[in-house]
Amino acid sequence: MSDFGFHLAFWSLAAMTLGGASMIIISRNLIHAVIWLVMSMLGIAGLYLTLSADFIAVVQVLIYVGAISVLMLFAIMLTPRAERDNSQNIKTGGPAALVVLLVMISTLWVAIDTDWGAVREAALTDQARLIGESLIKHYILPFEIGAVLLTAALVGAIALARQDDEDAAVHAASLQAELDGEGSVDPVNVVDPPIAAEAPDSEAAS
Amino acid sequence: MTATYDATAAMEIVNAHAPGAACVDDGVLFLEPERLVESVQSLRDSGESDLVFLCNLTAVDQELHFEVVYHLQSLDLNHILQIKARVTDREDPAVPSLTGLFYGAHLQEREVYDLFGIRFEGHPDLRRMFLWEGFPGYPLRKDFLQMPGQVRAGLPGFPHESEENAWPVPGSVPQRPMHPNDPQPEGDLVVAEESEESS
Amino acid sequence: MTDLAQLGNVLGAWYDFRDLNNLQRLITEWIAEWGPDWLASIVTGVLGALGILAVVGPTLLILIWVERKVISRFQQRYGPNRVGPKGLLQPVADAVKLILKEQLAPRAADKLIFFLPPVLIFVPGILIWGVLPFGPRMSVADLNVGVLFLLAVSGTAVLVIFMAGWSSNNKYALFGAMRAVAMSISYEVPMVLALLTLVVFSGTMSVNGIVEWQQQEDVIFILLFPLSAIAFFFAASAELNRTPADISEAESEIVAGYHTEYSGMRFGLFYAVELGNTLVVSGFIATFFLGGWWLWGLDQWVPSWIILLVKTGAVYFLLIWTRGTLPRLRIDQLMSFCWKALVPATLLFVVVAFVERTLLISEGWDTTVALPIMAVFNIALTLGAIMLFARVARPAPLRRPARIRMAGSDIGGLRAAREVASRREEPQFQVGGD
Amino acid sequence: MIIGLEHYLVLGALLFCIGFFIALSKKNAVGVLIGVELMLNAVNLTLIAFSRFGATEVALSTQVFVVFIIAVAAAEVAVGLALALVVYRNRQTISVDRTTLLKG
Amino acid sequence: MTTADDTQLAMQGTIEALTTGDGSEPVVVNLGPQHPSTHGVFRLKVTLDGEIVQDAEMRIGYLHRSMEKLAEERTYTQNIPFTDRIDYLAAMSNNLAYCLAAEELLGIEVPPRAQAIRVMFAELQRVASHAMANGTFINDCGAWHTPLFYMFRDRERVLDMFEMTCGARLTTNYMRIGGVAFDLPDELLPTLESFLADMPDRIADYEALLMENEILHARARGVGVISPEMAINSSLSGPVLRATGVPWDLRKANPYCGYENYEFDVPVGEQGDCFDRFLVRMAEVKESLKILRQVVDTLPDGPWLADVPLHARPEPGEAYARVESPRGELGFYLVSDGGPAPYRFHCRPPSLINLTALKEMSVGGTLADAIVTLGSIDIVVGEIDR
Repeated sequence: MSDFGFHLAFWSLAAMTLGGASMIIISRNLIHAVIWLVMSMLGIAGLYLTLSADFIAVVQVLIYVGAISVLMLFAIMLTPRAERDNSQNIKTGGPAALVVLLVMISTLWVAIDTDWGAVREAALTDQARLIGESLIKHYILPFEIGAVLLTAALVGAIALARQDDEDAAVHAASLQAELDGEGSVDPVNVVDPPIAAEAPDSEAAS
Repeated sequence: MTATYDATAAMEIVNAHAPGAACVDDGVLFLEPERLVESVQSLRDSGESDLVFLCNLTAVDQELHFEVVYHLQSLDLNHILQIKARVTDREDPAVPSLTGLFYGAHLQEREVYDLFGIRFEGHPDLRRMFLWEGFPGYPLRKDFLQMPGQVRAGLPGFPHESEENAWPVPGSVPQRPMHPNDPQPEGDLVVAEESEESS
Repeated sequence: MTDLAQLGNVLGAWYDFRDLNNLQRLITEWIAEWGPDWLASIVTGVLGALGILAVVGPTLLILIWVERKVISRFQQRYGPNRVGPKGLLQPVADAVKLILKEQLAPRAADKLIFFLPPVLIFVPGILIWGVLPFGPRMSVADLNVGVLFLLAVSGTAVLVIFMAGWSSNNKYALFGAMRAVAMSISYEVPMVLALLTLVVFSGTMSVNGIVEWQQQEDVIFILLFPLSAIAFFFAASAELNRTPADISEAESEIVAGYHTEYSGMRFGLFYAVELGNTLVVSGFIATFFLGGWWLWGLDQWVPSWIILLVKTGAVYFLLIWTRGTLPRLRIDQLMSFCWKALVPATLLFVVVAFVERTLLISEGWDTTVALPIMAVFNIALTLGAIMLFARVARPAPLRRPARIRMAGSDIGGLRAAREVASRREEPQFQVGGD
Repeated sequence: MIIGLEHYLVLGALLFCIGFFIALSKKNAVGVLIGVELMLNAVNLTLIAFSRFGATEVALSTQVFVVFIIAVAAAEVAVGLALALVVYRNRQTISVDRTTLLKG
Repeated sequence: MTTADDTQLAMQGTIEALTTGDGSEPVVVNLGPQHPSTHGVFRLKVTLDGEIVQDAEMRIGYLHRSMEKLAEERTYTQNIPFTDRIDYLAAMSNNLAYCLAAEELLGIEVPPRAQAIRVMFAELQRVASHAMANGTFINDCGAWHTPLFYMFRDRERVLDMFEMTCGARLTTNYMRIGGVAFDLPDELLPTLESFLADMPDRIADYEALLMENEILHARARGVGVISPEMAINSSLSGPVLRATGVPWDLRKANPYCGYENYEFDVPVGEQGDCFDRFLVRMAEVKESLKILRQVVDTLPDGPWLADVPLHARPEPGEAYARVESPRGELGFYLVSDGGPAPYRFHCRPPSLINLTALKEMSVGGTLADAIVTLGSIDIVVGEIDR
């Protein structure tokens, strides 16, 4: 671990990760924040490689950079532009910084002071096979529970995000109001939507 | 062969529904603009004339009045009828719109409004179609691009042609009240000398 | 020992061009003698990268010419033949023209995110090459998670496309970006499942391992899993935004999709990377399903990377062929095809692969006998699945045939229309429908 | 100076604190989710560091544990963003400080 | 000539309209006037909710040359070149319609050879125009110009024949009041014979290649549907009307130039969607070839132009003559006041009137469907704006 190449890799990746994370705090635009998040994720994937956990590194890139960041960008696109400033919450900023400082000092002190009894054997090789086997053999129960959890999350997310009928009516009414030019429709007292909401019915019915 | 539907027969149908709304003037059916909609509706709905296809809708500026011309066609009986509606008021010509009866009239009426300035009451979206909103005047009117001295541009006559059938015969053009957006002629207007130079 | 191999031994390994790896080993040994050890590892990395760029660079230029010539042949015209002999310098002329063109940027564009994509889009394009094995030991990085690496890197390309589309502040670009992201995410699922059948069967996730398994069993995967091959081909062409799934840059609908606002060399980069991705994806299709650098023993004679390039060329021609002739599908049709057809089909084949794998391993069937039977069964299953899909999943308007009748004597309006419609005899022209 | 376990732990701790601060101080719901993601990644990093430097029999289980964390994190982001969408659709805003309906 | 607010909209970031205000707002996208698939300078302001079209509003007038005003100051013969430029993809049909109207005004009898030649070139123009229409339609569906180039191959042969007879490929200016400008060159008939010999197997190719294409079915069937009653009420004409099932063709209903003595048929569709229009156009090309075969066989000889004074002056009156142009019913309404120039020159543009129902056809579908519907209606912007 001591040759020059490894040092170069570790320090550059550490800088990339911490730099990306701190830029998230500073950047004004939320989309910039997500892109800095992606950069720090890639940094962390590199750090996994330096720890020779290459299966985890590739999974990290595949899931975090490939899916979760795009999911966040979609969420940002679906919410209005007015909300996109990445502004801090000034009045809770102060105490938050205090708490974070406290946590940081305690964790750093623990990290540096205790004797972890670190031992340096050769790293695992061919993690993919070992992890796969242990998932099936040793950790079969958590594996199944994880599967159930993922399906539940999937169904929950769809059920939440889907527009059911009266929402669609409100949406259709506000669209019609937009086209006719008067102000936006007050979502509460929409008795019978001017446009019969037949378009989304197909979805609701299926 | 597409027969031309007999104007008098059409007049009877219209008069049956809207007495006095139609008259035939040398073989052409003229309809009163005020009751235009129900007379055309009677022509469209009566089984005997069955004029369901609005072929063509345009206007002609007859200098003293506007004429809105409709060509209605029956596809099953294969005959065509030409209808004219005369609008005398040049300042604010208006004719009831047929978009209620024929959906095809939408664009054609907008075109006539754009190029002639004839308002179609009841048209849902009467805007200029080709020209932009701020365009001064209506191009297809005869007095648009009017030469000073009320002489219409174009072809007074041909060099090798004899003098007597020069056209239009000077002074024959009826004098019309000056339109507000006509270019105002400088100095006093003498029609007489104008014609000597040009012939 | 064939005489060619003897020649290699006589003249020393580095003459033997069948396996370029010898060359690289020779160089690193020479450096290891006098230099520090870290220098050797860096030099091998650099050599690998240079090798890749040496392969990608010229082939890109040639590919631009090949694609334009082949498509022009489809369209009854000559294609570029003005610049250089038979138009060969046309790509160079294009590149020079693009470099000289002014680099425009829309006024309200998000500057930082607008300038990054043309550079960042190259990263996944070149990274993917690292895992492609050109020969038994000739791949830049023989990761044992190669297949997963391929999917992860092609996943990041989606992010760059979104950045390009969103930042150019143009509605067409935004449409293109949203469509590209929605489509690539949903087509990653069938891609993963198609590769899962291969990984399950060959037992290893390293790309070279899959090729070696095919060599060892003397069978190519397209015979064993034809539906996975078709699914992977279609998912890859959707990932690359190529017809029939090029809706993210559908010029007839949204002008040029996510790279509408890019001009000059920036557009050139997008275009080059698109071609580079197509080449590397056809390379992977050749490696996974057609046996990569191995061809029933021929690779003893012919250098392995030539075999791979020939197979890649064949798959690339197939991609050009679909691009030249097929019309484009709508975004909702693409999505429903992916989720209602490709995903169930590939899931079915993952189950089939598991069952056959257990038969081979735990039951201990003899592979030379078992594999042909399984191949026949899989091919029959594929044809059955395709027939079932063609029969079941036709949208309503497509069930009835489109019919044209001749009006004959009754010309007229609605009454004549009813007469023509009510006629008994067979319509003059009928197409489509089941 | 050999890169040891402590380096990774310090890095993980710093990353965790940055994520924690972001989660606490951002007004936008998506910003909070970004903070949470960073915290989870920091935890993953420390776990993998232990797997590399810890005893061998613990190495495999920590990596499996990290795989589970990544899966759960993905599910959590999906549900979190769906929640943000529903809040936005009913309250027309997703800034965290204005959605204070639970207050008495 | 866009209005102040249009330029302002174009200048100000178009993304603004996307996200101001609350709720997911409709996106207003401008298709045109500079757009690869609007067949010329035609602008469609489409209001979208996601990909679904909420409202499609046409903004036309970019090619408005006010021909009807110009024609009032030129003699009847000088107006003929104007008619080529109204519908530059079917110049022969335009010339024919205008000459028929002028002849009706002047009461001129056209010699039989001229009538046969007029029918020949009108049908040749229909083959060329339908080749262009079908090619661009499939191109709008996304096929990378390949079918377009196949169909252009046939169109080239027709345009070469035009060039042979009247020197121009597109703006032919070939017909005169009372007949045609020149007689047929002697190398035209052999070329026409070989053209008629080759076309059947070319059309067999198209039917084999295009008709069975599953993706074309998926993209065009059930898209842009219109009912026969609605079609008649919004005065659609030509292939768009016949695709809904209404068998109305002016060549049969009101035969002009001797169409009654040629035996041909009128193809009629069933659903009235984009694919039916494509099929009707394909079948019409076969019918036109049948007519051309008969015209070549029965071509009478004799004078090809009645003697009409150069500046003929019809006595005051009006005439409305109509022709079945490739796009629909093309009519010319001429009013004369005795002068050498028409007092009123009005052209009934089939493309513009066929667009009346565009909003009904495209609302509810996706943006891609709106483009395909526009392509299937086969518009020519010169004819829309005149």
